Amino acid sequence: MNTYPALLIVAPLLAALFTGIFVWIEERLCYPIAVLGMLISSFSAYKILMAVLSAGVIHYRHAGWAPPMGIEYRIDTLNAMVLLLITLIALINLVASYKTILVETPDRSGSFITIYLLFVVGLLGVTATGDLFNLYVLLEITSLTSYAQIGLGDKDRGPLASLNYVFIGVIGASFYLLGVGYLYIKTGSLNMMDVATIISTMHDSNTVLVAFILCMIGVWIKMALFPLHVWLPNAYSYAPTAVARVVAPLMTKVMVYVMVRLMITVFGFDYIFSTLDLSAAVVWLATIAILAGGLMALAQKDLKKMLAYIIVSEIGYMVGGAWLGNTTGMTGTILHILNDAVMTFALFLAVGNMIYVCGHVGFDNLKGLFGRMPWTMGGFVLAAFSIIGVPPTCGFFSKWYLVLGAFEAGAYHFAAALIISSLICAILFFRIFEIGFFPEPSDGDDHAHAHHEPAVMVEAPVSMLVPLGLVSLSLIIVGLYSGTIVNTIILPMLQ
Amino acid sequence: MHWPIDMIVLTFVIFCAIAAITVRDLLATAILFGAYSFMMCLLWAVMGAVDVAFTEASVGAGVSTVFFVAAVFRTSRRTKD
Amino acid sequence: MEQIISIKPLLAVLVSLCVIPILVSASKQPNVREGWTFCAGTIKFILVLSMLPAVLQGKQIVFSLFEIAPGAALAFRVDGIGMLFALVASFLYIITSMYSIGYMRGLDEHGQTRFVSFFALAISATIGAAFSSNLLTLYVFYEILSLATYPLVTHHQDAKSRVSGRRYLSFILGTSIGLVLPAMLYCYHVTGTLEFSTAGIFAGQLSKPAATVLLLMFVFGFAKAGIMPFHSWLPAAMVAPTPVSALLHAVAVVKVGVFSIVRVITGIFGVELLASFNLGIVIASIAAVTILVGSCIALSQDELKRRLAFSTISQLSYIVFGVALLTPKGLLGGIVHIGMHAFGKITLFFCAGAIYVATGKKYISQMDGLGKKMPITYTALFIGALGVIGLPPSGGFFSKWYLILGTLETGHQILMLVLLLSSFLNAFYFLPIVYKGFFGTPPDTQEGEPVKMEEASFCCVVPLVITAIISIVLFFWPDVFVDLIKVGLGI
Amino acid sequence: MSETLALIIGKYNYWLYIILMMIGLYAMIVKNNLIKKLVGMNIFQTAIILFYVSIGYKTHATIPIIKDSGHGDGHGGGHAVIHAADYINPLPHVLMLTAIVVSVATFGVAMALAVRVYQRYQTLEEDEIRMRLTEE
Amino acid sequence: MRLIGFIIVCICGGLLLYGTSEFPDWGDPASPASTHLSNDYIEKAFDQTQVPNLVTAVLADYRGFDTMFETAVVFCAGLACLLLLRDYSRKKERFYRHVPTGVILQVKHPEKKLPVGTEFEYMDKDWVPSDLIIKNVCRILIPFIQIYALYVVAHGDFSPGGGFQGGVIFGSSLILLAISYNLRTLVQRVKEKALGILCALGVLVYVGIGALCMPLGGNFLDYSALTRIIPWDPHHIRAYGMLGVEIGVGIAVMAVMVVIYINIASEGRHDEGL
Repeated sequence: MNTYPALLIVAPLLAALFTGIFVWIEERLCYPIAVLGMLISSFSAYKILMAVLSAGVIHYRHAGWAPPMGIEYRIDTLNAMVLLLITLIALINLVASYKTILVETPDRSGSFITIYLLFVVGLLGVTATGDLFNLYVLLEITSLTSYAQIGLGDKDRGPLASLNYVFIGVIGASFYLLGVGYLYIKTGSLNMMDVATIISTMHDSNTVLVAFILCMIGVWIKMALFPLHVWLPNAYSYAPTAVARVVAPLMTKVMVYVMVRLMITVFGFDYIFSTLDLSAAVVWLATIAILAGGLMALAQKDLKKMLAYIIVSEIGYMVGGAWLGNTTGMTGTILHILNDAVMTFALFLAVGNMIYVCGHVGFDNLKGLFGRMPWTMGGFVLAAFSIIGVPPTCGFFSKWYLVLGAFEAGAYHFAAALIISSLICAILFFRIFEIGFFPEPSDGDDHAHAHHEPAVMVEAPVSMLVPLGLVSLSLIIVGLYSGTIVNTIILPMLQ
Repeated sequence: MHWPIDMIVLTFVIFCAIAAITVRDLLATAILFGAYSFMMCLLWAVMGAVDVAFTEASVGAGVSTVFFVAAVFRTSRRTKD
Repeated sequence: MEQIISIKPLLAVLVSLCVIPILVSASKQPNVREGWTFCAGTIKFILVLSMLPAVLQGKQIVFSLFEIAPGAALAFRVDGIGMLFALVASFLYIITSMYSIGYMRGLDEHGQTRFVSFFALAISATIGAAFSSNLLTLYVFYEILSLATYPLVTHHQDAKSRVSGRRYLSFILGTSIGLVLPAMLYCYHVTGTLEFSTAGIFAGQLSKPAATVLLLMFVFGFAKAGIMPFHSWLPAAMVAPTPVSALLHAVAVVKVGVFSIVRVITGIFGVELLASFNLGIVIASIAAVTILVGSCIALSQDELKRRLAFSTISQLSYIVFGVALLTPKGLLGGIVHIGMHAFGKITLFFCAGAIYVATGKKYISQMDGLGKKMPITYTALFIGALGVIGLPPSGGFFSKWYLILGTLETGHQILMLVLLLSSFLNAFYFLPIVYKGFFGTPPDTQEGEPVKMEEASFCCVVPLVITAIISIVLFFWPDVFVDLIKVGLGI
Repeated sequence: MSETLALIIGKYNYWLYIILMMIGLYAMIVKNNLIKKLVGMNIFQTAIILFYVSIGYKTHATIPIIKDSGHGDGHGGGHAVIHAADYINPLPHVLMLTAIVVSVATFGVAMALAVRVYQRYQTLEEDEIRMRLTEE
Repeated sequence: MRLIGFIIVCICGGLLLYGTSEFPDWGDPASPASTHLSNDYIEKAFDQTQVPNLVTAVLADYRGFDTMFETAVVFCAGLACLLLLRDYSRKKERFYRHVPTGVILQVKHPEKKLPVGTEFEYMDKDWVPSDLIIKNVCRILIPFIQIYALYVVAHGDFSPGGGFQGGVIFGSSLILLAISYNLRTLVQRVKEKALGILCALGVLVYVGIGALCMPLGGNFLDYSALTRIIPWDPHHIRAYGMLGVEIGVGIAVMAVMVVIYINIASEGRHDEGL
């Protein structure tokens, strides 16, 4: 049992290194090694979740040193859930994107897989770690690999989008590092639990306040909260399919996780909501983020860009929920980390299939897509419903908790923004559905159905459809079991 | 009391930094940036961080500058600001 | 109240859902596909029917699936009112399936597999809504129904259906997300439960202004009930093929809207609470306005289906009106009208469709003298019209009778006048169709020429005959419905 | 007066690092040339490193390498007792070694991206790139 | 833009300055940072690890997990440069010099090649006559630099330095080769394939040593578990472990630095550079 937390990280890391070597010797071996590594990692994540559920928090001491001196993995139900989420999404995406990797990076697919695995390692490490500085290092791995992967995307715009992402990403990470420095100068420690116990006695210190603000700004930049979001749409929409599919659902969500972790574990609710009283301002910011993200999405003419702005809006949900200052809102945020990851993943899987078949996903290229790619569109529709918040897909249930939390906190503007955002998403997606459902507008309306030929099906390959099907079905399953998830995973951790 | 030394070097560091971002030739920027890194390395050595200083000397003043020059060689020296 | 735990409600919901993959896989063999549709419909009806005796004995059948939050689970509970609705919907589904075979094949429509699949999904959602034990479950199925009917409404995939589909969704989805969802969440926030109970869930936790706002949000939010001003999706949705209009826009969809309002009034607020706040009269007035305005607009419509649509709008408000009276008789009349109106109106829609299939005519002004060509259809049309107007010998009379008794119980005589006036209007816009059909002269035929029978196909005619007959039967034996309602309301 | 001097001596290092960092940040925001932005980025990062190293500094202490460690005997037991006050805090140094490596790695990747951008647009000036993008 | 930038900078600076007001004085031995953990490290590290250079001890042992990822970051950077820049297409034109006469030939057809040997030699497009002094000085210097690099790696336990610095120095010696001669010389001496494998291999050495500890009964990177397979001198086992990972770091960093340089300097074509 006790090796699983290490195995979780080491398996994909070793897989990455072996693929890094085999790229030069026998490139065909790379893909199986990568899948194997991710399988082991997923299995470990599953084992960890089970262990945490039965036996409580797991501690793993790297290099065998006790926490404040060494680096410790401290895995509670929240980490365990996010870890399982990351490994599963990464694994499924690896399977689903095999063909797109071959198409989009033909002469360097092996190295691409290596860097993909390192990206996953970074995400896993960020999630599992209990050390503030270790988090920074892994954050940088994640960022660096995502810069590289995004730069590999669109030949014309990819590098520029990626370079802009580098600038903003570095500022974000540096702000976080500075925040850790400010904490360190006051506490002399880097372990989260240790720091938490020390700063619990210095709530009136302005250094801790500045540290908190710096950490939050850093994390917000990385997660693209509204005024700091400018890098995201370009970066996500010019990335290669395989990357967009995993970066979009995971990167921002993991950063939300980091925010939640800092808020819950390091600074503590008491400090944030009793001593500081910044809640109202941030919830307003989140409200604006939700609406602005939605409105900007309305202005887009490209499906990928539109989804990117929807992500900006969804981040507003999670930040707002976390800052409402009550358990219900925080529950909503954590549940939404899970749900949003799954539904964004499903959306991008579907979009990836469309790109694989149609080339690009400008709105004008989607006409009659329901006829041509019924299965892909089926998955897309389910995911879209989830984003809109149609029950019984999972998006509805996290929204449920978020709105309830808003009512509890008296933040009616936030609740209103959530509802309006649902409506905006409905408009956004039904616009797509309309384009996809109705063939070219014809002149003779009365006889329109006379010349409907059955559309020729040009579906994506099975290896891309099955993952999409699985993920979109899991949207409903996760939705139906959200009560169980809340009761067994989220609430025990918040108390 | 090394604070006077420290302060003098720091002042140099800041000068180099300002110069590096204001000079209108990227090659000069590269060299000034190397000087900046070297000053920084000195500063850290003064503060007793020998390992960090060593690293900065080899990386910041060494390899980074080489990368920088190589990149300038492959792009352009021209800059408007 | 005795409760039986049984999986039957879930099965009844799932049957037509499970059959969808089979339908899709059988898309190349229409007869197999239709066979499965019938099969699923029949099993569903039998399942619903098998629960009837227990419900009539005053028991409730419950089944709980997933607990989303404390007090808000996905759960089913079969009581009298839900049973009534489920019976009507599942029975008419079988009839409509038969009718749609005749209609869709008669017109050689495209995408029939898609059509039957979404039809099955829609009926699943309807039954689910009927059996919901709390507001959350009701809302879930309400939303599924909204979305499942979109491809049905826009079935023709032309510019006109695009516009109508847009209007349909923006009204239905906009109101349910924008009004019902916040209202529901607020209820949950205040009370911590959403379970329907006859005493209501607010135990004095609600002030009158808050109650008023919430109630209005619910009544307008369930836009499927077609309360003005959120009614205009219904005429727009008439671009759909007639079976859709018939089952969904006379029975399932609109009745789910009304049913939801009934549930909210009787199960969430509770009759006593609303009576003590005197809010019934507010809703009743809104419904009264819709009744009258709807009828007046119906008078001016020339397209038969649009006239039926406006008639539906006005008739739906009868139900809301009856329930809003908050008296036993009013409640009884209102709820029984769900069933009575369903049979009457579906007959009318079937007739409209049959006329369109047989002659291609959509406008009333073109239908002079058609009754001689299609005597069966026109006879059914007449019976259906009687049912909607509320004249004996049709079931509609029965519900109108109770409604009028209900208004007398409240002591607001003016409300009774509304009902009477509306009945006259109903008669005005229906009877001329029948009259002109039988006694008018077709514009393009010579006097004295022998008239040929031109009925629609067998599959089209049989269903409308059946529904017409049942409409009459219900006049003589309304006992099952009445008993169910009495059990459901605990009167 | 001496208090002010003490304050300045006590804090100037932190102030100067802030100045340095703001120079970097300013360059990143305002400069038009991508390479200049990169330089700003690097100045920004080194300023943070300076900050950490400053945290680690301790007066009257020497570099964190144990003198007189007696590795002649091979068991490490024969050395004098180590006083924490004699040595500078090694932890920030460790952290900053990592940070330097991260910054050079980022710098390398950013340079590679800059070369790619130049290949595509034949310029590194942001406004010119933007002009080309709108032309297309 | 300038104004906005200035305002943002002022706000950030103000925020940071506000935070400094409670800082302990610079160099204050009683500050929390110098007392809480650092005392533990200073007093125990040597006893526990037998490594006098505390920075190395903390770097490679207590926080060895960080350092592993630091190495992985370097590996990422190398791989990223390779992925982003490597260009496998051949260049259109090539230049050759006829050695005896000094005549320069331009070959425009990508397929046609001249035999390179004593008579012809490749030539860079931006050719400058290479200086004899520079070439010879570098030729003499490079081996010493490399020896020094190895010393820095190996002696990281006792003096400033370690795998990272040593690797960078070794890498820069190779870069010096490329600069003083030309890129092609470097590429011919050190094959791209070898560099690519070394990048990953270096990190693999690190991770491998860490992972090796797990089946031996320790936690990940817990070098004390290695006593099972390295029977001699259990007292110094942690120092050996650290040396092992430092060597891994050195290999990886060396290879990555060269890879980055080659790819940037030649725009990924590996033909001609600075």
